[in-house]
Amino acid sequence: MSEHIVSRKIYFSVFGALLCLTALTTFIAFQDLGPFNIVVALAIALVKASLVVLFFMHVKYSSRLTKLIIFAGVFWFFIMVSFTFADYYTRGWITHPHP
Amino acid sequence: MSTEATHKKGAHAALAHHFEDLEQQREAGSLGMWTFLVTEIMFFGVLFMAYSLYRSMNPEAFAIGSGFLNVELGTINTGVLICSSLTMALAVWSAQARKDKKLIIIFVALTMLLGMTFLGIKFTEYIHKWDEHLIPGLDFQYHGPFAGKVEMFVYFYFVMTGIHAIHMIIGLGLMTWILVKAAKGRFSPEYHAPVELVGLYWHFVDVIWIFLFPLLYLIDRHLPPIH
Amino acid sequence: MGTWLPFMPEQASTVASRVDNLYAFLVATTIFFTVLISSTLLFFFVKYRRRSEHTIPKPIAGSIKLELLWTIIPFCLAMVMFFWGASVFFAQYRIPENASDIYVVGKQWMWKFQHPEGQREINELHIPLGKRIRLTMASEDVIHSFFVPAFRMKQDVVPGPNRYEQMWFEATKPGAYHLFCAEYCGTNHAAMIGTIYVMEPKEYAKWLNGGATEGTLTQKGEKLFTDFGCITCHKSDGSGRGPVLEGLYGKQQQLTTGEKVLVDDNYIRQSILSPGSQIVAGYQPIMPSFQGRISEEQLIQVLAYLKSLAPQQPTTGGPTENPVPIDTTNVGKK
Amino acid sequence: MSIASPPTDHRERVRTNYLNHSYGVKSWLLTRDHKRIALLYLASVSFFFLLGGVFALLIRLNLLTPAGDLFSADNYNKLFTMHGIVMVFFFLIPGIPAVLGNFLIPIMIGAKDLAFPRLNLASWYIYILGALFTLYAILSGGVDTGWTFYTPYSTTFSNTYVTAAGLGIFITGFSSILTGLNFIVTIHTMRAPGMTWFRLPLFIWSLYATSIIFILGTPVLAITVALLAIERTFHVGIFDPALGGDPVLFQHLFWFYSHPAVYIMVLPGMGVISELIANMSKKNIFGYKFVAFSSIAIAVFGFLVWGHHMFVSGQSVYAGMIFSFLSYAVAIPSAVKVFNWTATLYKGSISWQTPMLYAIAFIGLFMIGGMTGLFVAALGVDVHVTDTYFIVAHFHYVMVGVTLMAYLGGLHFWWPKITGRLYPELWAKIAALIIFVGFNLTFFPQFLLGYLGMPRRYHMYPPEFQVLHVLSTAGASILGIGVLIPMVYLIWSMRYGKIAPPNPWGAAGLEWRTSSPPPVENFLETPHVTWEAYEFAPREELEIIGKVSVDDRAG
Ligand code: HEA
Ligand code: HEA
Ligand code: HEC
Ligand code: CUA
Ligand SMILES: [Cu+2]
Repeated sequence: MSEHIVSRKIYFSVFGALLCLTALTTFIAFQDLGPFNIVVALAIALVKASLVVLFFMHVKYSSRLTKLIIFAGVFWFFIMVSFTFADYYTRGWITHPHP
Repeated sequence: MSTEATHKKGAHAALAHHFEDLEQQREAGSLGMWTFLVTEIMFFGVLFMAYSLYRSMNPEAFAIGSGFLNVELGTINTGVLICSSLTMALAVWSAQARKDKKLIIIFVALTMLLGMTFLGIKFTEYIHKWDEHLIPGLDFQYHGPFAGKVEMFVYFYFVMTGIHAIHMIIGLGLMTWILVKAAKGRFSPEYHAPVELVGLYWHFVDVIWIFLFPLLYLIDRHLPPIH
Repeated sequence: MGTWLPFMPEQASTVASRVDNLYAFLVATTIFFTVLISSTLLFFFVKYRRRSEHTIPKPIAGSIKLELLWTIIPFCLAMVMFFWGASVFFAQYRIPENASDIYVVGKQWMWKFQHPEGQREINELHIPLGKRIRLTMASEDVIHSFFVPAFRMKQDVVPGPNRYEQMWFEATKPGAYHLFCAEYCGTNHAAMIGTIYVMEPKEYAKWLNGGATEGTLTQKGEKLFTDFGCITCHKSDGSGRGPVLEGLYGKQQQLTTGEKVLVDDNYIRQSILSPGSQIVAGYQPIMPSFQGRISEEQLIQVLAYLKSLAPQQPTTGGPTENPVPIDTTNVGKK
Repeated sequence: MSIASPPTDHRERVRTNYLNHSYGVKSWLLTRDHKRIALLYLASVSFFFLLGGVFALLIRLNLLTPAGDLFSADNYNKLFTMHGIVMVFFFLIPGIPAVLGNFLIPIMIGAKDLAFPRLNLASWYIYILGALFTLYAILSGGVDTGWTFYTPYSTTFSNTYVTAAGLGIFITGFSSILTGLNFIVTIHTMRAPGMTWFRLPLFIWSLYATSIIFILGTPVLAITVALLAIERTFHVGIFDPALGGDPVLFQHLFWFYSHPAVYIMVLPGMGVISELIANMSKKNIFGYKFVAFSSIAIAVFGFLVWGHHMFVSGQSVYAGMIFSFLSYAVAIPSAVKVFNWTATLYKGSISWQTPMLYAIAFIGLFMIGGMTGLFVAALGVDVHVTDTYFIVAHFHYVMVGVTLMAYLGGLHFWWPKITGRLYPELWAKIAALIIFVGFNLTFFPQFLLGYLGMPRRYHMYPPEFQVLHVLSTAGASILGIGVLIPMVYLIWSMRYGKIAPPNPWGAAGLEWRTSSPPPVENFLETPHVTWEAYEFAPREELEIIGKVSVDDRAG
């Protein structure tokens, strides 16, 4: 299992994409998309983060184990968020069901 | 410890006594770093969760709070950090692919420079908050609507960016160590695991910022400022 | 209904026997499995004791059938426990209609009660037998927990500007019962105890009339409404700077943010303690916060008064026709 | 079986083992040998057990009388808080993993050391640093929040050393994290040739599962107590309602870690018991894969149930239902283990020596402790018993009755390997019996107390509860004597005990195929594993790796 060397071309294209996306997210923040502002902002952040993780951190070329570990981290974060939110968003339900 | 005997003569100097070979050692290192990064996800995860919870309860207050932050500086800093990620990636690349230690040194130094720029800008922002009396808990002078929850937003701002900044400082420390080792010519295409691991750490810090930036700086920017 | 197992507290509420039945089922299951496993263990322990140092027993790999058996049977039993437990839980927590209100304030380290008729008590609570009682509870400082073992009921009382906790019970047996604070709350946590007196309705009525009071809760609340100057802004003819509060309770209120929220106890509490957090559409955020100026008990009196202004509620205190919504917090409303 | 060619001077080499190959304080405090670090942990963990035990005895003494005459309310509150903190964070959580795990993982998988020996030593120092903070908090006046640190009492109302104790826990958290990380990496990358996943002893599986919890849970606790400390210091934050926060959020975060933490406490114990049951009856574990995967299942599902500590906290009743349901789900893998252990004994050759006694006690007590977990997972019953002595009894059954038993059993079982000496069997049996009796007398009455309505954390109580409290205190004194006996004879045996052979039990497992105590490098040469886990063989075939014949023992 020898390591994979990522070419400089890939690094520079990822770098370019990251800068563009940063500009894009700032630009979009000043447009009114109603409730979608936050969705778009998070989506862009997610794309940027994935680019960094996949290429700069070489995960695209890493073992299944590495991918599993990252997945576990993210998944556990979602467990924490979803169960906690499940409490907060159902608190009033027992007597007046949610509209 | 008289343990070196267990390795065949001619083993790489960087090979620790309890590993069979460099490959095993590298694998252990990278697995360890990834596992550590998972703990970091959970560590920051708590802050992200609490932030989302309170933001979903107090959208207006958080929007007002976000209005106090300086988007220009935030955007510039995002750019700076991305640049530093690139130079870090290139530092790893030069360790992997080039025998030339100068290249590693140059890229690591560049990364450190960019990291310090980031911290400098961050520090300026903190100073501004100080001048504007927006330090939660100590000196918070905002009395408009939702004052309490606006203070909470600024609290989140300081805690999240503060812990992020501490991580950057640790990263800079690690890079200094890499720099010294590189100068001594310790790295080569066969052995460069430390560069790689510090790289992983640095990129991770970048990823955290990628989320912090829109969450903190870019709330409801399209609305006219309330204050 | 007596207690039919040893080491059980008095059963003095409608849910008590339901809790005890489930408990008895759990005890039985536990005894069954513990005896099963322990006796098997001991039997093997003796029967297959080591007779010689040199015997190597034949290895047995395992058996999928057995594994399935002892996964599925416990799982089914566990599901019985879950559904049974949940159904009891809902009986405990779903507040029935036609419940009489009693207001509770917990503070370090005492329980304060207010009856709608105006009686106030500390660490003692008198209630009528056979009537559903709804407690509306607030804490002045830290988390406390209202625990009456004989009723098998417990509810934490969490402090907060938008937090009333509610619980209910119906006593089935006259007597005096322990009231405990069950959530650790500081130095005298163990002294934050009291007694619940369950009385025959007639005696209860006598007790109610016995003590001298300075008027019912509603009357006290009305007085406070003037004293605190609420009346200057909230005029019943609509000429004040604040919204008219008559008929407010139980209605959906439109906020500046566009969302609609139900006006319930928590909403009113929040409107008074931190008015800035929810602004009624069409009004300015000028109402001052009364946090620190109004005590929890006074707040309850004002709340009772405002509730009494709602047309569909003839008087507070007496059995209400409409279920009163509870909402532990205002999140969740979008 | 692999028979390796003998190294020429093996007798000489085996005589130096990890204990005697270097001397002096420095050789211990700067060691990177996992075995020595395990002993450092053993010493520090035992100290905290005694400290916590002293607090426990004082608690019990105070509760002899309804008026709680011995201590003031404040002091009593500090006692149970410090008892809880010390026992949980400084004894039970590091207990089995950092002592037995540290010692055994590399040996059991045939490695020379953990993957990161320096990190391992650092973990111990971090643990000590955290402990010092906590000791500082204790000595300068104590903490009185309960080990659960509920807000807003802890952030705003308590006048005690909450911040120092919190920092102590924050710091110790990193020790757990690093230990877990080290274990995970070691188990993944350092296994000897031929040591496949399904040839691993079950102790390794359980520690792997434990490490998963260390990794994913501990950071949450760390940042949560850090936020608590910030809130306490600067009066700004997210937990105190007076500052706009929600106290229930703290409970979510605390239990997100602390429920999985109870599995940190029990999983290693289950691993130990799997070893004891198999080796003391010379039978392979019935349903190896089920026992192995049930550990992982417990670790994973254990993260989904934290809200069962909050059924009456003002949490939504629907969330309560989900958490109750999942609590039942996580009980199933535990049940699977119990049945498999029992089946393992069938047609075994069961030794009646002390480790086996502890193993049997473990299973019996785990039945009661675990099943009462099902009582409190039942929503309707928990409403009544939560925050009463029923809970206190439940968790002492699982933490003391189960984990402490496993720890003691494991310590006895591996004592010959660790020290090279045998413990005195008769004394050990007597002590085990006293502990068992004392334990049940202490904690069984507490179930009854709890259902009768006796709330926990009460410094005084209504007189009708006195009889049961007195029984419990009587039990605690017996238990106290019981746990002192092993301390005495184990220490005694280090010097005067009989010299232990490499494999006194005729056990399978790599750790028994090296000398007692093992050499610094654990094995004279890297083992090549060709046998399955728990493949028992006549003594003659279980040789020391790197040696020719068994009679040729070292020592
Ligand atoms: C080692 C520690 C440990 C362990 C292993 C457990 C195991 C379990 N615990 Fe316990 N628990 C604690 C330590 C532990 N607990 C502590 C410290 C507290 C209190 C903290 C505080 O408030 O201070 C607590 C509190 C606690 C509560 C909260 C009570 C309250 O405060 O109101 C609950 C509620 O659900 C609970 C449930 C369970 C369950 C379902 C299990 C299950 O994992 C048990 C599974 C085991 C079995 C079920 C036995 C084997 C079964 C069979 C052989 C077959 C029969 C099986 C069936 C029919 C299903 N525990
Ligand atoms: C690992 C965990 C662990 C262990 C091992 C123990 C062990 C014991 N615990 Fe503990 N206990 C907790 C964890 C633990 N406990 C927790 C988490 C709480 C909750 C705290 C809270 O509410 O916040 C608690 C609470 C708690 C209470 C409830 C207090 C209250 O709610 O008011 C009680 C009361 O009986 C108690 C008793 C005991 C007893 C008698 C032992 C015995 O098993 C102890 C036996 C050991 C000894 C007796 C030591 C022997 C030493 C000597 C005899 C002295 C020699 C001294 C020197 C040489 C210096 N414990
Ligand atoms: C300075 C004027 C002023 C005073 C004094 C005042 N209020 Fe208000 N109140 C307002 C205004 C304006 C609003 C509407 C904006 C808002 O929701 O904050 C309001 C809103 C409310 C609401 C929510 C009404 C709704 O329609 O949803 C309640 C309940 C309330 N006030 C109760 C009180 C009580 C009780 C007092 C006295 C203890 C009081 N107010 C004192 C001005 C005042
Ligand atoms: Cu109030 Cu405990
Ligand atoms: Cu739990």
